[in-house]
Amino acid sequence: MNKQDLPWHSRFDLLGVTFLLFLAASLGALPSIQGSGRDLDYWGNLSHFVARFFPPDWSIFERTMYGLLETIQIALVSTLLAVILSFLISLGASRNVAPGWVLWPTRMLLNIIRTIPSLLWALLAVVIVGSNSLAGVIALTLYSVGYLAKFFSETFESTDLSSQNALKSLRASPLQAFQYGLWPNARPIIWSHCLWMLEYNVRSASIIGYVGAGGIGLHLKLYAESADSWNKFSLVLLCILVIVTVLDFAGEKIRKSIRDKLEGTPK
Amino acid sequence: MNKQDLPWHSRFDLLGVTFLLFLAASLGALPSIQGSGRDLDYWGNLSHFVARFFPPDWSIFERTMYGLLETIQIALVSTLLAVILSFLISLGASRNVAPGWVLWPTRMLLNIIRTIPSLLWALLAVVIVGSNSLAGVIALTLYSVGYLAKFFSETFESTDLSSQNALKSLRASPLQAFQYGLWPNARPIIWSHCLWMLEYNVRSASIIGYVGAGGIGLHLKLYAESADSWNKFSLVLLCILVIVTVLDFAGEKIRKSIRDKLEGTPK
Amino acid sequence: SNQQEEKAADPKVEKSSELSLQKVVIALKANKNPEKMLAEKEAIEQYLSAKLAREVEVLIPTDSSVVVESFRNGTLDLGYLSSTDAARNLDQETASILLIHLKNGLPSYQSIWLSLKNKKYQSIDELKDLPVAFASRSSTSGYLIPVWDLWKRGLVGPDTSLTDFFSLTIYGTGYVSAVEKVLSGEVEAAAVSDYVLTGDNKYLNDHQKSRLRIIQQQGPVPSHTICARTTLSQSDRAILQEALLAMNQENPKLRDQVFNGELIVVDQDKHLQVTREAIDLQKTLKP
Amino acid sequence: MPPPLLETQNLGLCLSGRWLFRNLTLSIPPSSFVAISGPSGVGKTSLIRILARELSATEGSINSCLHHGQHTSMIFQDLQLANGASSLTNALGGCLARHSSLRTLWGFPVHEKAKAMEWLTKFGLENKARQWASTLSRGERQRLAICRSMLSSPTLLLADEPVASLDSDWANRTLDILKYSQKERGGSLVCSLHDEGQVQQFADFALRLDWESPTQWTWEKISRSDG
Amino acid sequence: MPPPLLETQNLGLCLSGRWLFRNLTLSIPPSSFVAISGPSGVGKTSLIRILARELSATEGSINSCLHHGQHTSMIFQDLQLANGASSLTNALGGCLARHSSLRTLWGFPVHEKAKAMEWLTKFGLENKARQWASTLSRGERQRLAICRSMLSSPTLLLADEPVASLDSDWANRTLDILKYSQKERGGSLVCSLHDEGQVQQFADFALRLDWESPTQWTWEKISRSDG
Ligand SMILES: Nc1ncnc2c1ncn2[C@@H]1O[C@H](COP(=O)(O)OP(=O)(O)OP(=O)(O)O)[C@@H](O)[C@H]1O
Ligand SMILES: Nc1ncnc2c1ncn2[C@@H]1O[C@H](COP(=O)(O)OP(=O)(O)OP(=O)(O)O)[C@@H](O)[C@H]1O
Ligand SMILES: [Mg+2]
Ligand SMILES: [Mg+2]
Repeated sequence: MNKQDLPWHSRFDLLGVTFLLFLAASLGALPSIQGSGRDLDYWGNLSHFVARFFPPDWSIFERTMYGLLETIQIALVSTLLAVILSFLISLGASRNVAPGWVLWPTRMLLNIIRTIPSLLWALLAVVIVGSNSLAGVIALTLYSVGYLAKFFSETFESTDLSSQNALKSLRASPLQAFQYGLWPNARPIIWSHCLWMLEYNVRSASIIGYVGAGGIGLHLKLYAESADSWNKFSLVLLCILVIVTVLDFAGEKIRKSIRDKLEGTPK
Repeated sequence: MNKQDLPWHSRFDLLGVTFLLFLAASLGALPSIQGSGRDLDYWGNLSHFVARFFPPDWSIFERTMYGLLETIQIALVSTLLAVILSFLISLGASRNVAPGWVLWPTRMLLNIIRTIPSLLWALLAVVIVGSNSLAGVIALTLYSVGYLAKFFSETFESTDLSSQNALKSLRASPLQAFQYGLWPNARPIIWSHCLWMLEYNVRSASIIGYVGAGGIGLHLKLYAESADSWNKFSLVLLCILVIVTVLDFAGEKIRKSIRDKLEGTPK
Repeated sequence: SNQQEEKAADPKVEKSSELSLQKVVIALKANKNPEKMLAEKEAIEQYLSAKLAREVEVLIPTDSSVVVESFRNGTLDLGYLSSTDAARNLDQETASILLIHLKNGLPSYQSIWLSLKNKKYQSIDELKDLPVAFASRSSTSGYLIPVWDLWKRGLVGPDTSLTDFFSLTIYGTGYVSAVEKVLSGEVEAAAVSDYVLTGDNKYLNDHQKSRLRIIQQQGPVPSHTICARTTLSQSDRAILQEALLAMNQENPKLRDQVFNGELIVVDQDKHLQVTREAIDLQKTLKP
Repeated sequence: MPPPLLETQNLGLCLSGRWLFRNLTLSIPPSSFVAISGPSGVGKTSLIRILARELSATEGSINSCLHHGQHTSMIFQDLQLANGASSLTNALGGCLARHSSLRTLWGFPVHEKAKAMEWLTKFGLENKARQWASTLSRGERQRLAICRSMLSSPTLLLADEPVASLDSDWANRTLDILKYSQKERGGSLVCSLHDEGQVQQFADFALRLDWESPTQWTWEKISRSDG
Repeated sequence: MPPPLLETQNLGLCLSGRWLFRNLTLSIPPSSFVAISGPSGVGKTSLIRILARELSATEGSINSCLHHGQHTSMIFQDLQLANGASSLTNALGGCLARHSSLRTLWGFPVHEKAKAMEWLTKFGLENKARQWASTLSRGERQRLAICRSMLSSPTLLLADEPVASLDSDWANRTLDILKYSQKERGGSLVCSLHDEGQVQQFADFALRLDWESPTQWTWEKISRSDG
């Protein structure tokens, strides 16, 4: 039996069809994307704009550090809360852990959480506790849960399930099968997602800015709005870049340590 | 040899230590999170606020649909571009595909992309091509790449690598080993991420709103600012929720079809 | 909110000469660069807490709906708001005007259209079918009043939208981004507040200013206001108003820095008349 | 004659249009060792998975005669261990059914650990208890999978080629342990084996599936001088 | 005497403080079948992985005497197939080294496909070519892994228990095919086997690792009436 013997459409499964649909829709949407139609000096505009970011203004370093510290504190607390909540919720949203009647309501809840924009979460938090760092934490936590729980549950559905199934067939409860069968396999991706969320929350400073909790987000907004502070803006970015890089590096190290342990590379 | 025989610290690997550090830092940050200190009627405030969202104002349905269409078009195009770019970049950022001298520069590039906030991407795009939907596409594309490429490369590093290694030992090039060894295993998660990005970009409409590219984001911002249009706001959210749910459902179906094919459940 | 009113009017605490609030929370507008903003924040906190013998906290929320909701739930006491934001709060009955500031002796300032110096437009009528920028959708002097002016001139109306008259209308993220679009040649003109060009170099540097000229002025734009939460008790309102008014004599420098001029008491409906008219008009325009 | 542990009626399985077996009617007597044999790909794994109700048959029915408290356990051909967990934890997976999720949330009862260590020792894995399952050799992993299933004390043990990757010493020893552990508690062992020597040496009954024709399976009672 | 394909000098491997083997000095002659045997967990896989340079030895050295154009291929005990790809695609993995990444980006050359189908047919998998590897039976997967390695036409084939999950018919047939394919092109086969019968029947040399003492390995030439 050769590949050519099969009808051409047999190569397309659900995935292929979705992909083609997506491609067709994107290409169909292209014509409606319009430029300004004016004759602009693209390169000149860009280089002028970018030039104003350099050199970074180190005079505000100390103040930036304070702002950043506050931001990191808020990010840490909200990420911790979000991770705990998401973990619980994602159990309810994973087909291979939760029964159907838990699954769909949980999924729908997550969809609703993700639909609500950050601004509205910020407002909601303000309505509940007023404009302060607690509101920032609440807003970021709720906002993060929508992402994180989705990622978690998708990870749980996509990793190697064989061991979980084996435990289920040994009559372990879904939770037990999850804990001792699936979790050991899903761990590296889950930790990646957690670190990413922490990073995201550090950068989500602007949401906290909305609710007036200060932090670096407010500085960023003020710098962006005043004409001549782009070099200050770039210093803040530089500091954030350091944090992002550290977290990226930590994620890499954790994944590597698990991989090494799995492969059992002798030292 | 029993578990008790081992020194207590042998239970902590890099992952455990990172987790404890994260926990300690989060708990340490807790005291600096402060509420308003006022005696508020939390529940009353919340329910009053939420009540103003209902019932949704259907009179603006048609206008919302137009805005949404524009938003979806921008999201589709930018997601397609982002997926293509991210895929290429993520190959360079995966330890098991790219050599070291490609790895770190690529990673650093991604960190920089992620550090730059959405607002700045939007500004940059506007500086280059002016305020229009093209700017929206550029901003969203660049912004998305930072996420998507990171997710992709982490997925490539965390899925089952055995088949890739086998092909490498059969002297396939890294790219070949990736295509025929790793990709078949990583596919479900990669598609999940793509659909998520599309969803995210539909919701990122508000970023595009900033740069004046229209779309539903602008409506949302106006409704939010006029304090008495929450019932219109909620209608827009309802429409977005439908899109989010459809995409969530599509992702679920795709994962399920791959899972079924893997498990070979007979029909 | 009724509860809070009762609490505020609790006879035990009500001694007309003393503030019933344990802590006063004030919101300022985020419109300057952070150095000045943070310095002002500290200065005003110190001044007022000495004056009122209460802890004072200054917030800088970046979204106007946060201010509305904070007034409503009672976590914000005073806010320095544009007339548009003030009108919004008044409509929602979350706050009312306590004081306004005078700019050059007037309770209003002007909105202007800016273009490059080498363009010879005499009035906004000449920009038909050309691209323009507004400061932002929520700006009073950079959007609301200019549109009101266009309507008075008969250029836009229920049948002619902004995009029918201009070839393109762009909304910036503030005065500066709108002006930058003029400087880069993307648009022909931008609507901003007059102090962007005539005031200090808070927004534009000298070089940028030297390339710009005013096409026309429109107004008046009612000046910014200090609003107080409606659920504050009458005596608290009076004490706060008194403390702020005292700045006129005791610390005019700080007053000018933070509130842009002399503080006076006005009739709030009269002050907001123009703004309200413009807001109402806004709703009748073709979108 | 004592009642059987499991009976099947006209069992048949069709995968992608091919019948693997049909009209399969068997009953598995207690305290017996049933060997399933046949060439690779004939459907041994599929049959065992049907008996374990992991897979549903295309036709026919299965009738379980297990009492309350008795149950079935399976040893998978693909082992299905959790690679990122230690051998001990993997083995302890077998005792999960005896404890609530809450009880096992923070670890296992000490007596279960001791029992697991006993099984590991029986299969020569006592020194590997703390090693991650992924670093064990294939044969060790196979023995670990057996430990896990044995820890659950099944009445009916369904083992899918449990000794395929073991050398003949370990294979004989393992089959011996499995056979006598099951006999001891009055349970049975259904085991697919591809080595005819092992079938002859250990099994009481042999079910032979046929590659050519799905209905040509045979059921044979094996008589041994020692039994 | 023709030069050997591979030589080792005093090879030793220590994993987690335990020496699996030491002072291992061998040379693998061309056109020969070397069997490695020993009890489960003794270190057969580890030795083969060292010979394939997948793992580095703790001490000693390996000296490859392969010419340009000659190379080594390995059949893994864990098979390491891509589950989400068809059997044919998996088998075709063996030909990747002969083509550039660009050439294989959109599919494989027709003649490679034909060759892969030939191998699949030899191992009885011709009807499974389009089936995903994950749905094959363990024995079929093992044969598929062999097809993949054979497609790369290795001079030195390192096979780690390639017939563990096969019934004796298939096992003999497989070892036969492997042995004669290798002999035909003047290559060698290093194969770990746990069945002494198979060692005696097919191997030219037997390396036996010892569980008790890492240095007590033995190298034996097997003489057969037929060879
Ligand atoms: N990374 C590691 N750390 C510690 N011990 C290891 C590691 N990798 C392998 N081992 C141990 O080394 C020993 C030899 O393993 P190997 O896979 O070579 O055995 P084998 O002879 O192939 O056994 P089998 O016949 O079961 O496949 C095993 O006992 C195994 O547990
Ligand atoms: N989902 C499926 N779709 C199509 N064919 C399948 C599916 N699952 C299994 N098969 C086929 O069914 C046959 C029987 O598989 P099974 O795993 O039961 O064989 P087995 O007797 O256990 O073989 P082995 O001795 O190799 O383990 C195989 O040929 C296999 O390819
Ligand atoms: Mg099988
Ligand atoms: Mg081995």
